[in-house]
Amino acid sequence: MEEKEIRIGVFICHCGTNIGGSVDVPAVVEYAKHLPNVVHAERNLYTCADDGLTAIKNAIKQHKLNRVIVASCTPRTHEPLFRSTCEEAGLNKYLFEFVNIREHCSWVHMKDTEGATEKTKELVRMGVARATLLEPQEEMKIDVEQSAMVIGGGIAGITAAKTLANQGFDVYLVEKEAVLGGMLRNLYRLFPTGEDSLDSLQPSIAAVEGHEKIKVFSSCELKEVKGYIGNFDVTLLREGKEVNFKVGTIIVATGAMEFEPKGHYGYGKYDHVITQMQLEKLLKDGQLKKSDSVVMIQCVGAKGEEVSYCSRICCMVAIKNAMLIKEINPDADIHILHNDIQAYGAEYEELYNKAREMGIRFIKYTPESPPCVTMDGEKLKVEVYNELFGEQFMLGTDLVVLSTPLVQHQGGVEISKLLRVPLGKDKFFFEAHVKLRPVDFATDGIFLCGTAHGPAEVAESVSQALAAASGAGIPLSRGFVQIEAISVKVDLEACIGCGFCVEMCPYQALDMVDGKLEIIEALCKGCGTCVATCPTGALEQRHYQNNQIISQIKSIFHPVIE
Amino acid sequence: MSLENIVNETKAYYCLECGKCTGSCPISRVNKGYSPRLTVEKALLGFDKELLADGGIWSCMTCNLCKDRCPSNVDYTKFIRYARAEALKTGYTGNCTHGGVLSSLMRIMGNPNLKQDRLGWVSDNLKISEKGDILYFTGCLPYFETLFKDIGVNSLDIARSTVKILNRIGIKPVVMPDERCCGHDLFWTGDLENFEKIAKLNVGLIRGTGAKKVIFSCPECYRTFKQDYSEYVDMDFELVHISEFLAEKIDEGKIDFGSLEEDVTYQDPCRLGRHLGVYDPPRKVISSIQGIGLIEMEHSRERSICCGTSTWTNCDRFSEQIQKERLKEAKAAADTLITACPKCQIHLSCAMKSKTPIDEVKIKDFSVLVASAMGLGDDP
Amino acid sequence: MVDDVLVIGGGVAGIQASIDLAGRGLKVYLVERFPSIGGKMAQLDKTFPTGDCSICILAPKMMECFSHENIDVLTHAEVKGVSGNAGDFRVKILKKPRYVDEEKCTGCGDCVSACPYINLPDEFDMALRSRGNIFIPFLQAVPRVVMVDREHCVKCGNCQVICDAGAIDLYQKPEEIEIHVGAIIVACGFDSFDPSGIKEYGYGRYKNVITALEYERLVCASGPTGGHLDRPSDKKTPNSIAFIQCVGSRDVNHNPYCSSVCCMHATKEAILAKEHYPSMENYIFYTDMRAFGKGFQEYVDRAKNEYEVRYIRSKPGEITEDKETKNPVIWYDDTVTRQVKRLEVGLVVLCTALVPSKGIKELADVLGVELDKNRFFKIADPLYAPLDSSREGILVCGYCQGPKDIPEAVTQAKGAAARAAEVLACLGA
Amino acid sequence: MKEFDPKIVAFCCNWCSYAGADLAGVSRMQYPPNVRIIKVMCSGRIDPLFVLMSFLEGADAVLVTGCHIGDCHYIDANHKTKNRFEFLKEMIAELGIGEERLRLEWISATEGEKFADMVKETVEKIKKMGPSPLSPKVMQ
Amino acid sequence: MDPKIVAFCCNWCSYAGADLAGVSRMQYPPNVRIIKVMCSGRVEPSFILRAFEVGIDGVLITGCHIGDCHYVSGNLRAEDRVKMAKELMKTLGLEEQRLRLEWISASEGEKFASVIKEFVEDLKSVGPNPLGKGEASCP
Repeated sequence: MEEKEIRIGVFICHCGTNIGGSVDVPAVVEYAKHLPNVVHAERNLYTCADDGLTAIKNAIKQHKLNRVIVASCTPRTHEPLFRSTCEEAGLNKYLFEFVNIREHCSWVHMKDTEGATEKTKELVRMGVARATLLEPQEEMKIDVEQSAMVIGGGIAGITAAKTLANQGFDVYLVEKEAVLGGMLRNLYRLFPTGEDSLDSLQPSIAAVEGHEKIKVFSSCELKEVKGYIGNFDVTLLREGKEVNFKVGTIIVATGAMEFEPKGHYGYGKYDHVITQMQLEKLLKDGQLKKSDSVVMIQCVGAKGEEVSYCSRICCMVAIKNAMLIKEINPDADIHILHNDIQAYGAEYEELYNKAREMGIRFIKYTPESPPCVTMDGEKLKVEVYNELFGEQFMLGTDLVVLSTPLVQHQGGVEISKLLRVPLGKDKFFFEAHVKLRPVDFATDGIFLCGTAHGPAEVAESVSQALAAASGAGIPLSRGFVQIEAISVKVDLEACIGCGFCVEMCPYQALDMVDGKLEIIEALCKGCGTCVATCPTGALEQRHYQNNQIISQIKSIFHPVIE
Repeated sequence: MSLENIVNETKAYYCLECGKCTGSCPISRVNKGYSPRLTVEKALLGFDKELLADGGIWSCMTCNLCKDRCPSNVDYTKFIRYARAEALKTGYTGNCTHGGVLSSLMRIMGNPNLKQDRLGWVSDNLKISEKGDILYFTGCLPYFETLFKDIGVNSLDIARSTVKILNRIGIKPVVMPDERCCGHDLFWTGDLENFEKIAKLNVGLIRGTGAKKVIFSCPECYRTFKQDYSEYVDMDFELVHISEFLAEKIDEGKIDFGSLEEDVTYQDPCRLGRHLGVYDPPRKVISSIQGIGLIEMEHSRERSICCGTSTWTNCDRFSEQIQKERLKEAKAAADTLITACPKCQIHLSCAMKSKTPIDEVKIKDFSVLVASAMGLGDDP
Repeated sequence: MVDDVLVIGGGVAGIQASIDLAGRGLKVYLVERFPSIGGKMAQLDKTFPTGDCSICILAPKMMECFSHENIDVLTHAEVKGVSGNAGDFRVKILKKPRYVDEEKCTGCGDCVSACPYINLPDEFDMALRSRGNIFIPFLQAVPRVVMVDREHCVKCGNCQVICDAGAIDLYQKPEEIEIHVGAIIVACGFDSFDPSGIKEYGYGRYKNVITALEYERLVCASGPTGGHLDRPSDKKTPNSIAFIQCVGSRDVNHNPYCSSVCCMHATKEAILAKEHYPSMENYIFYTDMRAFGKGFQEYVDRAKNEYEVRYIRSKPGEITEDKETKNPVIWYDDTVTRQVKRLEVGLVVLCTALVPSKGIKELADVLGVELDKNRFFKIADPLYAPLDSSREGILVCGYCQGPKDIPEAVTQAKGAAARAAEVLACLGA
Repeated sequence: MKEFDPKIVAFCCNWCSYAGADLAGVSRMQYPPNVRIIKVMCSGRIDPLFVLMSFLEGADAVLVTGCHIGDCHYIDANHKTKNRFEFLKEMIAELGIGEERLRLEWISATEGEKFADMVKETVEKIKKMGPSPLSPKVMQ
Repeated sequence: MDPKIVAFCCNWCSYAGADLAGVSRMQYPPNVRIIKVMCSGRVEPSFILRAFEVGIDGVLITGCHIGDCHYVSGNLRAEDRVKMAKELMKTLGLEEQRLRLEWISASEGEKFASVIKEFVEDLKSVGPNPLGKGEASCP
């Protein structure tokens, strides 16, 4: 529709006395009438009230307006309301301009009515200048492939796949190993309930393997992932053969592995120094022989030694295993050497109390003078300075168990490169926002859960898996993804391929493909940082175009010539 | 009972080593060498011998401050009591003050052949009876009178005032001629053998009088009867402290406490307050005296501080510091300090007499105050 | 079988669950007891470990939830009755009167300044500021609608005169609404434990002993003191602050569980104090320093090294007060040096336990679900169905399911949304 | 001649500083009416061209505002704003317009007072400095 | 009935008196066990009670005559203590005669012997210590 003539309608709001109290609204309406391209101007007591909205709709029809300006409160609360009003009247909602004359004018210049009125006039003038250059926009709708891929077949991946499939979506569950189950396969019992790890896992594995909506690809690797939200095309490598399919969303549940404490406390040097996972194996196979006296050492490699973080679950793993040993051998003498026990929440604090009740003794050591393990003839000897008691302790023991942190594994690093999603300083996957978007990646359409996000125990991994399934399920259930039309577009003639813009984008929406810029509109969040870097002006941001902003600047200083 | 059983019995294994006990303990605050936390940790970490030989376990005032505040509910007071009993068996004992005359007296009173003549203080204007429903248990007041007259404490005034008050409301209480010490200090220093003898003796004597309700003026006797006798002997009579008894009377409107123009402050005895939770009755009685001003000290009710020593053991310069501090706090509140326990009165008065100057605080017993307010005067 | 979902509780968890469900095209009813959504997170100044301004990251979500066409937000309302079962619940909701017409009120606030009786404690600002009989819940409230405290209002009519929108109706009646939903998500959050029962710490007796939530309001730029840390006794900025952990938490006599967030929010609050006032001395009294979440340990290390926060491993025995200066004095056994010490500070902040919100028992009875001994919702299968309550079709998330921080609450909210969708899909199929 | 009334252009980002300006309004904080706010989605969107154009058109001062580092809705866009601002300041100084006329301020949604104070300070300072050398009042 | 007596003799006068009785071969019944203390003032009420507690029938405290005390006022203190001890014994129901205080100078060997004889007779008439012999276990 070729725009012959620009017909702007201006609606100035009294907002009761909030604006009318310190701004001469009628004078502003009079002034607006004479601004270029303004064919209609009126004022209303409450533009956001029903009568205000109907006034706008009637004016659009009556005066065949193709631009609407409302001058009232803040767009942050009322812009969606006025945009939908314009749409209802058949006007493209991007041909609407909001001018804030309450929070930014009448309320902050209450005593200076003359100054406030002048400012209001100028603000309306800026609005008219911008409105003149507004262009209709269509919000891009991207169809979404009605299927999802879950990478990783541990408890997190299984739960996410099951939940999505139960909601009727096809799920491709990709697992590197030959069997599903991940880390829980080689654990013995789980805290806090004490259920047997593998038994409790079977029903979920069976549900996933039997589910007609889930295709399980075990012992295979991810080769390549291209595309964007709604349209990821994935290539797998299975026994040398390539498998290819398209999915709408992706969930990363690649898990983590136990840190190998080589060189710590005699691990590798003395054979009775083992890790918690090795202890679980011994317990599982019932081969725990000599265990009259056991010493467990916490935070081996964590909290600043090899990794800087606390691995959250090793205290509870240690306590659970210590209690299992006590069950087998009630007079076992067990000491846990710790640097603050992380028994957070309700169940874990209760378990920690129960452990002390069973006679398991806890000794706090200082990181500055950690325990040291030596071989004294046949028996292991652990020397530790009890910080709270203020004395050096000598513990002869049959077994030393080291609690080590969970760390990212090589598979996870590769997946992060393939999906071009970032890893944090702690090498675990880096979520979009640590507080309010914990299971989303910054890149839309890719979600995260389980120990790939960071150390977590079973219930927490399950909750994260459900959350990731929720995130992944939304675009699938809607069938399309609607992007606010404020993304960037490029004029390929003007683009010199310098690539400055690509570094600017934290969402990988820009890609330099053989010298020419390619924009994945679905990923562009509309911040406009790249536009500001483009030396040649090839890049432009819809609805916040350079000329629109410059026209606002100009109109501040001198009225736009007729 | 071995150290391990003591740990299990008192749930000391729940200790989180958080230090709140030592942070609250009035002794630890002045005596760097004593820490309830380290004492428990010794037991947990197997230092049995060192623990039993440690003189510190006898310094504990068993005032329950730490027990009430322990987030893991470790019953430290019971822990100390059991540890003392165990230490006693291995030949260790606390440093008995006054040459141990008090503990000798108690043990003597545990001897069934004893025939005491302890009613010398009952002058003819005091009406008491041999048999009856209500019995007034005087505990060790006659002996305290003899021992502590010279520091200006007349413990028997407490007994006289109590009887006068009871007489005023029409009660002729039974006062037993051969009543024995309640055995509190034996119990708390671990001499359970003598304690059992005394408990049985006393209950037998009381049953003999047919009493239905026993009134105590001493909180230590009251707690010992109420919580510790039941382990050894069952009792079929009610137990009540004089302050509770009088408070009930106020509700029944049967008593008028007269008037007294004076500002006083009240020392909550550990046994009456923290051990038994009796905080309000004494305050209710005192404040119902017209014209009186009851001003609370900084540390009062659940937070009140002990009078410095318990079971007559390990009274040392640390106890004196605590007592001095307590008297200073009392002085800041009012000129007269009301105590509801004969031992508090003795210990605090003794601290008042010490050489280093300390501002004058009049120390008066609860019953004596009430009696004088009621105009019963203190004529013998 | 009906697809709508009821979400109870308008905190960050309830908001996130509603957004996720509405995003799927499901109709959501969000019921919130307080006159505005936002919950406890709206009362925070900053959040750990990133130090984001809490309302900056919450307000967009509140707006997105409130203005979403699939979400009906019912504020100042409570669930009174639930019948039927999964897939077919009939829920009675009591919309308590605001005495203000939500449609007409624009939240301008003229009536608030017109009300002559400014003497009631402002709940949102933890009674550190007083409000009138007609008030806006808080500056960034969503919906931005005032409310009349009918109990204290003397009907002087000043507000009605000033309000041109004619929104105030002092005779507004409570409204009973019945809705028909397929699943229910409970996210009723927590309350802060009242530490006045712990007499030895003197909360309520000493002016300069405050709780952590009160501290958050004091340092918040839109709080009662505009972000200036004025201590209650003399409105001056203290030169030292002591944060005390586990007040009422890990305490068999009060709440046996660990509230999981206090070590971290104390560290954040100490860092905040140091940022605003570089000469401030900060002490944190702890028993076990629990920094187990993502980036938490590094945050604590920074607090120690960069912001010179001093961590003392001890739970204080008692707090007294210096009569003249009104400075709280902390008596504690420093378990590492094994010495009993005395520390005088300008301000004490008690990091109290966080307990299930008032009325959770009644809500549980109405919903027909069980609570565990700590009065959190009882979870039948804690490991593999952590968000399912003891009754089918009713999901729980956030703090009312157990102690957790904001990211875990948001995660569980999204998880509950997925579970609700799954339950509805399975019932529908 | 009317007393010199400086004209100030302010760029605010949609998520934090614009909300801060709103909060100043909601809390009725008074400040002089010399500022004109232009809303952009993110402080990263502010092209150096806009700042120079403002001075060219006659602005006596330009305020660039955005979210605090780490608060940015678009993760790290405000880092780029900071870099651009550094070299812009040098250019304004070299051009002789006066470094003081250009100011960068991070403002969160709760810092209404900070926004109002910033405007008041800038207006005072510019009144003392006088109009910008490029301003049309001076040019005629 | 053979009463058992404990006598506290002060090192300077009464002990010397007892010695003199021995040197002069004065005979007196063998019921007494002498404990030497430096001064009669050293004797605490607890010593007296402890003696009765373990079943001693009579306690004799001897010291220098008033004014002769090698430590000026030790014997005066002893007088007060005995008075207090007697009061306690009265309340306990123990006969007062079981406790005697005598001033015996170094030259009064004869007086020492006669006091002992007299005391044994008295105790025979009073009867044995009602608390019995050594039943009370004491640490």
